[in-house]
Amino acid sequence: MELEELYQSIILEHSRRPRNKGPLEGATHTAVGNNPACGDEIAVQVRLGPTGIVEAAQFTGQGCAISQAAASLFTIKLKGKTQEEACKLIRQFIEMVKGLPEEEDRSGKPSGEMLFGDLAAFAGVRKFPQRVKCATLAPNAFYEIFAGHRSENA
Amino acid sequence: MELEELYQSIILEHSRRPRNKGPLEGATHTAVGNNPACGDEIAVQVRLGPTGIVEAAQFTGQGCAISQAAASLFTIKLKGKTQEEACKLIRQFIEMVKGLPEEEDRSGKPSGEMLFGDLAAFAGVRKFPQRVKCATLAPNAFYEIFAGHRSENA
Amino acid sequence: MHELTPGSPSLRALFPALHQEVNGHPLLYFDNAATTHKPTFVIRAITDFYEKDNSNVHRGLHELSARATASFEAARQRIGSFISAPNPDGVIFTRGATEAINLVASAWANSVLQPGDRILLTAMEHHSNIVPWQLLANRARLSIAFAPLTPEGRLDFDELDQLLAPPTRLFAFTHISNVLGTVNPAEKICALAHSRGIATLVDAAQSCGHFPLDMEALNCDFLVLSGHKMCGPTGIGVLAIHPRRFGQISPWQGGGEMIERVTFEGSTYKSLPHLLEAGTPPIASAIALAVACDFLDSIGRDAIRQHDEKLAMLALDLFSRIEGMEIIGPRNSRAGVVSFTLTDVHPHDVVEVANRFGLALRGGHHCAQPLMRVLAKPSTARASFYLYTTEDEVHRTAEILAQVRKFFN
Amino acid sequence: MHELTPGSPSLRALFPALHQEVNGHPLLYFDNAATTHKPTFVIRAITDFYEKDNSNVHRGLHELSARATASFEAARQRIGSFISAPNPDGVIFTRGATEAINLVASAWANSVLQPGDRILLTAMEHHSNIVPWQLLANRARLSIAFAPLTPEGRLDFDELDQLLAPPTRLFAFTHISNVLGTVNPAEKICALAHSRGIATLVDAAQSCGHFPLDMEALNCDFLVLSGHKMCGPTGIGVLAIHPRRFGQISPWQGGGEMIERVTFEGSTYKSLPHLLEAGTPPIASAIALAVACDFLDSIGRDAIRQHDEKLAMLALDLFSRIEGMEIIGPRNSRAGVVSFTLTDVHPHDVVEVANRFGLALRGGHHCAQPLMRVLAKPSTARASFYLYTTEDEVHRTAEILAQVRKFFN
Ligand SMILES: Cc1ncc(COP(=O)(O)O)c(C=O)c1O
Ligand SMILES: Cc1ncc(COP(=O)(O)O)c(C=O)c1O
Repeated sequence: MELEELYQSIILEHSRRPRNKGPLEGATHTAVGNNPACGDEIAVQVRLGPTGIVEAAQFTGQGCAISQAAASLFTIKLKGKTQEEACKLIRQFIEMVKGLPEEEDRSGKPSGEMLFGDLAAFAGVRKFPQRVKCATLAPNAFYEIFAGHRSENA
Repeated sequence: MELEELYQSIILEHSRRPRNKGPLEGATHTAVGNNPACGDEIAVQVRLGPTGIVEAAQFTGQGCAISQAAASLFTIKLKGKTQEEACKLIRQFIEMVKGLPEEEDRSGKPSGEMLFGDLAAFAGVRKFPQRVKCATLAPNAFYEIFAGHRSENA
Repeated sequence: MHELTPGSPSLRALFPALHQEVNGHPLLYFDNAATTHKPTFVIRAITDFYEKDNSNVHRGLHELSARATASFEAARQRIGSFISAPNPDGVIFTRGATEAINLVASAWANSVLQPGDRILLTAMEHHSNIVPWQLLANRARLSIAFAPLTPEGRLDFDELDQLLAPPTRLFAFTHISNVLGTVNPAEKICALAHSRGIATLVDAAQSCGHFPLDMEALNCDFLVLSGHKMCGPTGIGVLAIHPRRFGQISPWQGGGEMIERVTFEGSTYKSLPHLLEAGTPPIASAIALAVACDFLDSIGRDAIRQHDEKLAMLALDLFSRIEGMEIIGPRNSRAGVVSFTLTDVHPHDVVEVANRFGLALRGGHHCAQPLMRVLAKPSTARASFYLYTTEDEVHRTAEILAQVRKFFN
Repeated sequence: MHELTPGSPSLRALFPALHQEVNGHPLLYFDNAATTHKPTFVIRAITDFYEKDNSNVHRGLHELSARATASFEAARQRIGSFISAPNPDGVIFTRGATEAINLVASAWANSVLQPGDRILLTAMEHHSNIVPWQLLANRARLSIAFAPLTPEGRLDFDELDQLLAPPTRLFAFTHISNVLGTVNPAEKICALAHSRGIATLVDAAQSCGHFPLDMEALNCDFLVLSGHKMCGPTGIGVLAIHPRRFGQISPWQGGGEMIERVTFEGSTYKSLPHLLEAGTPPIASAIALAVACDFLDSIGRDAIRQHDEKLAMLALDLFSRIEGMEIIGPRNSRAGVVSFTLTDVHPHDVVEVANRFGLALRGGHHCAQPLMRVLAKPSTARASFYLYTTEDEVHRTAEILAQVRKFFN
């Protein structure tokens, strides 16, 4: 297990300079993610347009490199998505970082959109089970907004 | 450690045919001894004469050979004693079965009156620490009567 | 381990404590209802933990802590599967069966039962399944009733039927009596109670190491195990909670591990199982208990049960030939616990003399004083068997008891 | 064992868990405030018990039970002498420090404190010394206050002086902070509280394995130890009660061992220590904890204390040369616990990267969230030392932290 598997350069980069950090003007929804193990807390906010499209997403709060980078990347990825698309993306992401349900395929290959996007950088998290909570802190909070309830606690 | 050290013939004899067992006519004092470890309970009774001399002592209740024999022998030994003499005898007995306080002398020799009397049969109890409570069940109850309070719990 | 059969020399070889002399005789350990011996695997699991993975759980990201946490949580899963717990989140590690029952009294019954409600126990309960309820009943103004027994020492089902009715809200009963050897039909009882809306607690302290246990089938609300009576270490036990009660559990002990967020003003709590596991748990013992489960399953709990019963029937037969012997409890379909008295010999003296021959019996009230009063005996002697007990040992025990008889004649 | 000095190779040789590689590097175990490793003597004491004396305590007359009971009660005496407890009857075995504090809350404070009374804690307490009091305060309508800290992280004695006054009835405080490394002057504090009729509980979880402890001199009402933090097993701790409180203790958990007489109608109880030890205790762990006491005394607790402090001062010096390093807590006369943060690197990431180099640190709130809020940090990283830690290990740790710094730059 090499450190670079976990701390991919894109993760380090986003954790150093998180995008869309700070309160969101005209936010329509807010949710909070809380990791009791370390006391970290992230608040996420979105502004939904009249047709239900995500117009903007931002976050506030402290956390480790993994949770900050995930929050930062998701604020970018979610923009322009419908709520249904957003939910699907988050579910795929959570499946990826927790490892695929099929025991056979543990190759670590992400699926669908994430195969090619920046979010693929989080594929290494599955080898660090104690960090799954970090990677899913912000995504789970976003999911709560879009699905109207908390997603399965990662 | 041989069984005969604990179960001296006089002890076995008294446990088979306990003396002075049954309620005491005209008893002036009663006390109860209770061994929570085994649930045994012995009630002792005495009749004190006008000058404070023990006129009679009896006991009721079930228990093991050791506790029955001790109760039986004490009902005999206490008769005719002043309360002070009774207390002293009981204290000596308890010291004997618990072992002498002086670490040097563990020869097992009882002292004073008991050196020669039937109570010397209980000297072997000190080698069976779990049975000290049995040997002292009735004596402690008698002590409670004569000293007006419970003796140090053996 | 698959070819190991109960009572076989190869199985006995796995228990170091069995192979010793007491007062110049080979140890005959017949006090298994008090605690069982431990196989090398279980002892080794403790040593391994302290020599390799030793670390605190849940709080750390470093390697040792990750390993300790993974083993500890795997132990919870393993014990859940051992008893077919409907949800491993309801598997709580406690100090033993006693603490598990106290936990239910404090964290469930105390807030769920209302003044006037009745707790039903039986006349054959261990003090650990009586005193917690008496303490609670005093605090919370509840009443307690005791289901009576038949002369043979089984539950009286006619009476029980009457008592499983308002105001009874909880029936807490032992699966196997540690004095009588009676096996209560727990599944049938729980079904009856459940159909009447009465919660059930099954004290499986005496059955957990001897019987197959299936909490799904039992369908009880609370199931209580004692680790040290099932080849596990002392200081570990289990409370299994049925998911239908998860929402009714209040915080119990406060401290690290069980909180979500603590402020000067107040705190919020984690969900089960962590809610009920404040502070550093007995990590090594929990892990070793899971190994005990593996061991027992490798022998087969049905095989253990049959072995126990066979030995009990042999003991009943051999013991009853001794003059003045009175055997207590049912004559058949019973567990490997045989209590008895010898006329004119107090149980303490039976045990003392037996010990001189290397035989470890227990004498006393067996933490069941109310039952003793029903039996009208201050105490009994007791021989209890386990998977390593042999028929030959039962024969030798009967011979020793005959000698005890002679000694006091 | 007399020539063993802290940090020496011969002492380290006694701790099997130290001698392993993690991620290809020799393990650097710096998480001793969470739990310490165990010397061979302690592990062997557990094995010995299960291989030889294994039996239940207090209830049996047979040889094994007599041996187990004698060892268990000797362990109580030994631990009493280790802390100079005024009376060994006040030495109660618990699961750990957390349970010991909960016990005091339930079996003493719950019946002795009155609505409106105040419990005083400090802003540097572990959750285990906060949450039990919050749960009690809610139930019993008590208030809680937190004694504040100076900027350096010590108790503010002017404020403390004000708070040690009505309606405060109990002051429960930690001897050593598990985050700041602050050593509170427990003897002085207890004397002050005592002079004002305020009871004291000293949470010695962090000091029991590191410092000489003398309960007679401390003159506290309750003293709490954590076995696994003093070379002992997990699942064992101690509550020591001052004899002046014996008469104020109510029954706590109910069950076997703690009763005198049980009837269908009610029960009477034994006196201390048995009153508070219902059920089968963690027998092997208690016996092994006494062996840990022997071991620590053979090294000398003064020597351990000096060793800890020397390492802490070395760490303060070396760590503070790292860019962006902020060290938390007092600069001098402190315990071997050093918490710190690195600018722009989250403690989780510090610990993760350190672990890749075999270094076991802890990162998080250390079960002290209220203190974290006072420090205005969501979490810190923490290095904590013990008698087997060497100066060389502290040097290597500083080098690794410098590499962590580099990794995130
Ligand atoms: C029926 C029964 N319940 C409860 C207990 C208490 O178990 P533990 O020793 O684990 O507290 C025992 C054993 O003593 C028992 O036999
Ligand atoms: C100051 C302090 N108090 C209490 C505890 C809890 O101790 P235990 O793990 O024995 O319950 C700890 C350790 O986590 C501690 O550091």
